[in-house]
Amino acid sequence: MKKVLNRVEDVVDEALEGFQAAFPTYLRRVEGTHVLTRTRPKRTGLVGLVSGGGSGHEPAHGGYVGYGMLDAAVAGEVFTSPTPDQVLAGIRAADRGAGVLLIIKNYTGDVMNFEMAQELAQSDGIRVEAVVVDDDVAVDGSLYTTGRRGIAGTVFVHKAAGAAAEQGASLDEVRDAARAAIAHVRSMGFALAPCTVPAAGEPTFTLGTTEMELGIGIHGEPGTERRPVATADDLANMILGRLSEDLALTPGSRLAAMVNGMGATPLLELAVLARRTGQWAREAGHQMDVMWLGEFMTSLEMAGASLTLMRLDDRLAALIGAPADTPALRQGVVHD
Amino acid sequence: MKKVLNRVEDVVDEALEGFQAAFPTYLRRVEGTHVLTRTRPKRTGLVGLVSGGGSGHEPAHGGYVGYGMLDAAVAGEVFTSPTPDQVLAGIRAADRGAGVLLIIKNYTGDVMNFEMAQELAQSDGIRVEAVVVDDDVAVDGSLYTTGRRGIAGTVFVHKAAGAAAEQGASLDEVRDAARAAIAHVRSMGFALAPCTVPAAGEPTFTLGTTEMELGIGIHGEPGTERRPVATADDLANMILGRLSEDLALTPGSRLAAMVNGMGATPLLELAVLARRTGQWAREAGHQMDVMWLGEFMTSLEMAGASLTLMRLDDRLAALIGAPADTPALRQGVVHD
Amino acid sequence: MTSEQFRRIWFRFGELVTEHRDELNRLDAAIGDADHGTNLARGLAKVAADLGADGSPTHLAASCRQVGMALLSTVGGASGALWGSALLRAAGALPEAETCDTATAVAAARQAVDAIQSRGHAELGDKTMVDVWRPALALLEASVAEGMSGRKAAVAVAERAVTLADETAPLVARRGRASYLGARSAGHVDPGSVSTALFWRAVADIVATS
Amino acid sequence: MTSEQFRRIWFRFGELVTEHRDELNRLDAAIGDADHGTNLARGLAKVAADLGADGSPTHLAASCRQVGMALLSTVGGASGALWGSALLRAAGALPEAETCDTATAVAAARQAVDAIQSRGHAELGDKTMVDVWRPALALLEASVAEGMSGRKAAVAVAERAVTLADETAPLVARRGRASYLGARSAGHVDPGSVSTALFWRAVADIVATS
Ligand SMILES: Nc1ncnc2c1ncn2[C@@H]1O[C@H](COP(=O)(O)OP(=O)(O)O)[C@@H](O)[C@H]1O
Ligand SMILES: Nc1ncnc2c1ncn2[C@@H]1O[C@H](COP(=O)(O)OP(=O)(O)O)[C@@H](O)[C@H]1O
Ligand SMILES: [Mg+2]
Ligand SMILES: [Mg+2]
Ligand SMILES: [Mg+2]
Ligand SMILES: [Mg+2]
Repeated sequence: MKKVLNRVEDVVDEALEGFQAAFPTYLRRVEGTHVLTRTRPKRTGLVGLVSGGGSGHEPAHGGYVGYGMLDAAVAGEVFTSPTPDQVLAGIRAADRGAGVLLIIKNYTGDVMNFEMAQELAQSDGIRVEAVVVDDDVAVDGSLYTTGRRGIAGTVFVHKAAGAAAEQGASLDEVRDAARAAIAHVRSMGFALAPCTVPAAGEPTFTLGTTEMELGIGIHGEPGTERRPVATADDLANMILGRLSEDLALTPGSRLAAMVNGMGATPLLELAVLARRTGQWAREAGHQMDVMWLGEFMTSLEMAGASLTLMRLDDRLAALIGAPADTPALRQGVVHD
Repeated sequence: MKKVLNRVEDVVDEALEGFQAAFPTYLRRVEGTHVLTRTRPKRTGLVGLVSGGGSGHEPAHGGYVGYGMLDAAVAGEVFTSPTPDQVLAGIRAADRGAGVLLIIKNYTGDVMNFEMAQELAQSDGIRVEAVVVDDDVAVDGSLYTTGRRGIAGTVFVHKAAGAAAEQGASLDEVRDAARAAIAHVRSMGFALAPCTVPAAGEPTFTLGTTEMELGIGIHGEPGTERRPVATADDLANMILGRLSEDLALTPGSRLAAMVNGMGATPLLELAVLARRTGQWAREAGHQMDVMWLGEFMTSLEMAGASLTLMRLDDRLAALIGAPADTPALRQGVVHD
Repeated sequence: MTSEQFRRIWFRFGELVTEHRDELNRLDAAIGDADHGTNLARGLAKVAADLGADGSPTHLAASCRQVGMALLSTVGGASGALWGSALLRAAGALPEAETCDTATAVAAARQAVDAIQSRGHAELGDKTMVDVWRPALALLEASVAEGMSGRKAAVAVAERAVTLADETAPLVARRGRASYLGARSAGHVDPGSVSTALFWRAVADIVATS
Repeated sequence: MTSEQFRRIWFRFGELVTEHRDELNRLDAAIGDADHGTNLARGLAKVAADLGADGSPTHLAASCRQVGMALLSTVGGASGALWGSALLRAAGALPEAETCDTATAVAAARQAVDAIQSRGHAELGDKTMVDVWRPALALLEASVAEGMSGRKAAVAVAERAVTLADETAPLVARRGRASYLGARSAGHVDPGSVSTALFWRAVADIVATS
């Protein structure tokens, strides 16, 4: 394993310091914790948003702390859910008196640790609601009772709920905006090469030179299926077909799309997927409001990508399009 | 070679379409060319900026087309300079009547092809100036008469010159701003793993499990030296020392820094370099105005990073800090 | 059970997990994310440090709560929440005293297993640590009810736990990360079950020799 | 030289580069960016398509200009600018006619080499294609001056060019991408020199058989 590290045990701690060093106007680390919170907290009376999970998904989640998105991000060890005390510190940092929404990705560890923190915070008198994102269509929710995983679509949920909170919505309203986003977002990914968790030192799986893993999560896990490699267009067609079916899209749907790199796949190649995604939407008669192209929810240096579609109504379209100012996502007018 | 592609020959063309599909409000492709230009051109009478080079460096250069940075980006084949006719198309697209500045990275192919385009445009009656960025301290300019390479520091030059142009500076003033930026910017990179040029199908070099290449360029070339791998802090110390020496920094210098991933190195690890960069500046008594952390000038899926330092005076600080609104770099107030 | 035994069980469990860390990671790599050994080893190092610290509580309930908090705040992942919940709940069944009788210790174990199931919603056969905990507890309760000594019962449970862990191999996971693999999860032993068996071995090692 | 010969030289050069594409890429991989064969092959395919197209010019100067433009707009990189400059300049020395004498052809070659040096600023010994072009031109001029036939001279130059290319191996590059490697560039043959030798082989192949 060759990585840009000092001691393996220190990587998360040092990376958090690094984010703070690079984005001091956005991020501040809550002392003694793995929590990044806004340097300039939102005003009192607005709902706070907390997300997080294992590290290794950067820019998630610290990269989304800022205006229009999160108020605090809680980082666990690489690919390991943060602990309840850490999440509790995040909740405390995010609370501006109007309650806090937890945006949890559907992994057993995340769900349990965030729920425990929720219980602790509630017994402290903080109102806390939670939503669980499960956008990954590769996992069949009806067969496996853990349900679908939360993957890249989570960032659309941050965006939608964050915009609602910034606009002054109540905790219940923000939670409902997040639920609406979750109900309309679907994703699926593939890997051409695995990643190496620093503490493990070895790739999480091995693939032959003509194989790929389809239906991967974001923790270096193998996918739901191993297949021969396919062209970019075939991959996009297949995944977009699955997403479209699961969303029961009818021609004329209004969409937001995300082409998300898993870590090592060059933007040049991701753009080839973006091309087909745009074409596919046109051919299917859909209206593509926005397309996000880049690395939003990664799996260390895994090679591969995920595609996300969100079906928009007027409300979701406005939330996804609202201004945001965070290290990893900035949109809105910056000049006249 | 496993890549997200259709036909290898089509990757650049399809990626350009993909960028256009993802960023329609920013980018428009000049029909029949490999030129991306602004969807909403800047107003008449402002100086146009053109940059470009081989593909494979994404988000460079199309990602920097937009307010406060470039007016046109010209893409060659992967790691291959664009041809003079393509650069000429970029110059024509960028010209708003006040002349055009070419920002060229110092590679023989880029320099010659851009110069030929400059000659062609001048004979068309367009005023064209050119600057050549040579920020890479790994290559000793005095020994090898081609001089230093242009690498990630080029993006700071785009930023500085782009801000000057947006503010209404004349062609000579914009060129001088670019020259000032070039005079004060230095970079150096390292690789832990090579990349694979799609058309070649094989890695550009091979490295043992405990080796790294120091002093790499951005075209998958091996570096100037092969060394045993080092810790993130040792790497940062060594590179920052080289940059500092070359810039003849004295304590109290005002700096902009860039921690740039080459493609496959996770942001988690880049942040560890950012941490040390911030510490190093503090220890040396410097003032770090801004730190850019992310992927700005990549080399396909190479693993590794480069560090860039720019010594700021008031003018450069203002130009680097000015608003920008491009697919890959957005800064400035997006909300109140 | 004495408070001293309780602490030594945790030191011993820490040793065993450290010894088997790579193996646990490998098992987790096959159907999860390769961190189960690392997670537990990190947590148990904290447990050992806390239990060994000057002024650390000597009463059973407080000691058990301390272990639960340490696990909860350092293990992370699914197993951290589960082990943390288990120990915090078990603490409620233990006395604020230096020792308790076998029946009380067994009751605490039942609380632990109940907590794991109410936190994680896993049932028998879901290919999780519950597949060891639940039958191990049943054997423990039956053995003690039959009048077996705590010492002998612990050894019997530890032996049975190893088999139970092995028997998770053919199952298709329905809870935890492994469930995402669907049918591909069959053919691999569940890492959390193996570490649970290590816990019972630690109990047996300490109880049998003291 | 006839216009027909000129065209056939480029078809032949295209064949040779396609045959040696991988080898040229491999040479470029060692001290550059592994694309020299791909670049030239792409450009020469365009040249062949242009020269073979209906209504393509038949006079030497126009034909040479067409080749130059095709190379300039499709090869890219250092070699594209150099070959393009060379052909465009050479076109100026050729007549708007179907044939020219040997002296004119040699004068055009001199223009080509001058253009390569004024565009690229490389001198002899910098480990670039100039290390083949310049001595090859000198040999051509000397041979023709001594009264050797164009045909024989071309064959001699083609043979010498292979040796010249090989002799770039020990040099330390001072121009082009390879220069960034400094001393590490020594021990590898310069790819642009090898493709230049292929060009002279194409010339010899065509001139000698027609
Ligand atoms: N819902 C659950 N109920 C009980 N045990 C579970 C549950 N989910 C996971 N586990 C156990 O946790 C183990 C994995 O732990 P670990 O690898 O530390 O956490 P993570 O899966 O978050 O990486 C599994 O092997 C399984 O035994
Ligand atoms: N300044 C120069 N003058 C002459 N020839 C040069 C110069 N720079 C590079 N070359 C030639 O170009 C060749 C490389 O061409 P190619 O690989 O196609 O372009 P690039 O280096 O841009 O990838 C080198 O092998 C060398 O012979
Ligand atoms: Mg985990
Ligand atoms: Mg090249
Ligand atoms: Mg695990
Ligand atoms: Mg080359």
